[in-house]
Amino acid sequence: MSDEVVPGAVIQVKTLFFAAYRDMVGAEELDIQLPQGATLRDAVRAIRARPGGDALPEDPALAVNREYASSNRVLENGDEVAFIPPVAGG
Amino acid sequence: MSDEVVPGAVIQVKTLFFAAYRDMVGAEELDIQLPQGATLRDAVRAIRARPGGDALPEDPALAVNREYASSNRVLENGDEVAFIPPVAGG
Amino acid sequence: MYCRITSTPIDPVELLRRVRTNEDGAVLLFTGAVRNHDAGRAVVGLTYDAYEAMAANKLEEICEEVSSRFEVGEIAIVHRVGELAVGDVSVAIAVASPHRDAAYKASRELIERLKREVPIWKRERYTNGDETWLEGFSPQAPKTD
Amino acid sequence: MYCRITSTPIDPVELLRRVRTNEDGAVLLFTGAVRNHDAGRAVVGLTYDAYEAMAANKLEEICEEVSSRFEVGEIAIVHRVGELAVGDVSVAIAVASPHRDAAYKASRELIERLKREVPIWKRERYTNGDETWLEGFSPQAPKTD
Repeated sequence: MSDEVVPGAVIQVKTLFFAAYRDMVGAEELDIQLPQGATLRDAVRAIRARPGGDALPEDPALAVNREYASSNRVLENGDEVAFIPPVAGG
Repeated sequence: MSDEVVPGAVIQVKTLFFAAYRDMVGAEELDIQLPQGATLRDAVRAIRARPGGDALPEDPALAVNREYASSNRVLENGDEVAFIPPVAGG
Repeated sequence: MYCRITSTPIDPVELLRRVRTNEDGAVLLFTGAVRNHDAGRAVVGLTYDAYEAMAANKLEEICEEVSSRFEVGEIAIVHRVGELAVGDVSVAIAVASPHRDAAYKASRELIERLKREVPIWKRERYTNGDETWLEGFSPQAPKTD
Repeated sequence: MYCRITSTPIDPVELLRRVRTNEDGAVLLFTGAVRNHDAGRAVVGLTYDAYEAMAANKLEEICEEVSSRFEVGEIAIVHRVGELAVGDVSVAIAVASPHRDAAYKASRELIERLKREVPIWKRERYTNGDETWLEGFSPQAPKTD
């Protein structure tokens, strides 16, 4: 089922922003809708099209459901997508 | 003065034994007399000539007055000579 | 294995107690603390932010990988979040091991991977009132997905 | 710099407190403890002997040399002597440093040099009542005198 693209169908994903990215986007968390079959790259484009979003890099580090993921990762409805600024723990 | 060897003159040094060497020699500390001008090597020979002393190695690690010293070190009256078994701290 | 993100002060002694067993000849404890200076500026404190759920998972993953690579016993890692003052402990890593060589190597690998992979950030607060998010490491995305 | 041979239990926390200042971003604490096994034999304890006056001097000399080679802050080393049971701390080394790399390198060098140069010995006590002095490292005499 999830492999089959239904024309016009949409998924909803939750996007999370931390540290400097949170300051740029002005939000901790945004729910966005994407066409079914959308990739992480599409999610980044959608966020960068919003006010303040263009301050984000074009190819930020990303996580899907708490695991790092590459930008060609296909998203599913309900995924948690985190925009990960360069990390600085310790 | 101390560079000049007086024929027949002797010096006294205190020798110390630790760990396995103490068990071999059967003493913690021995005062020995040596001819003036004697080296550490002479002190080792003197100790090895005693009962139990031949269990010591011919060329043990040695310290004079709490500093490691080589066996050609010339001793002076009152020196503290330590026989140092292989060390095993930590 | 004990991996935590916490908002309360870290007790390094508790970590030492957690990891040591009678099999272990060596315990190595690394603690990172907030310095009063950085890159020539006077610092009053650091504010740590984390993607907490992912950070805890990532710490466990790193601990498991390091455990499998080195002959170590128990590992404990705690990283603090929130507002820290100069001298406060931000991270503590305890590694117990039968032999010291493995403890040193594992400890070093844990802190290096933590700094490069775990989603934690810090904002430096200066004496003049300025604040800035510190530059960090871009984590590597997996090659395939 | 704090270098001691002691016959009383070592408190690692006191060492951490001694070395850390607000200049330091990292503190590394190494503790060595008595294991319950060695080379396949069940161990009940270790008895440490030392040439105490020389050992303390030698520790200070090593600390000074390590301090001058690495960018570290305070160093504290305490080694215990006497009868220790399994789990007792025999040695603790704390190194504070602005940056962690220097702390790891200095800590490792301190414990390696301690084991090779400081006049301390240990006698292992086994469950069957046997005891034996452990093999160690022959310290190098100076080349000239």
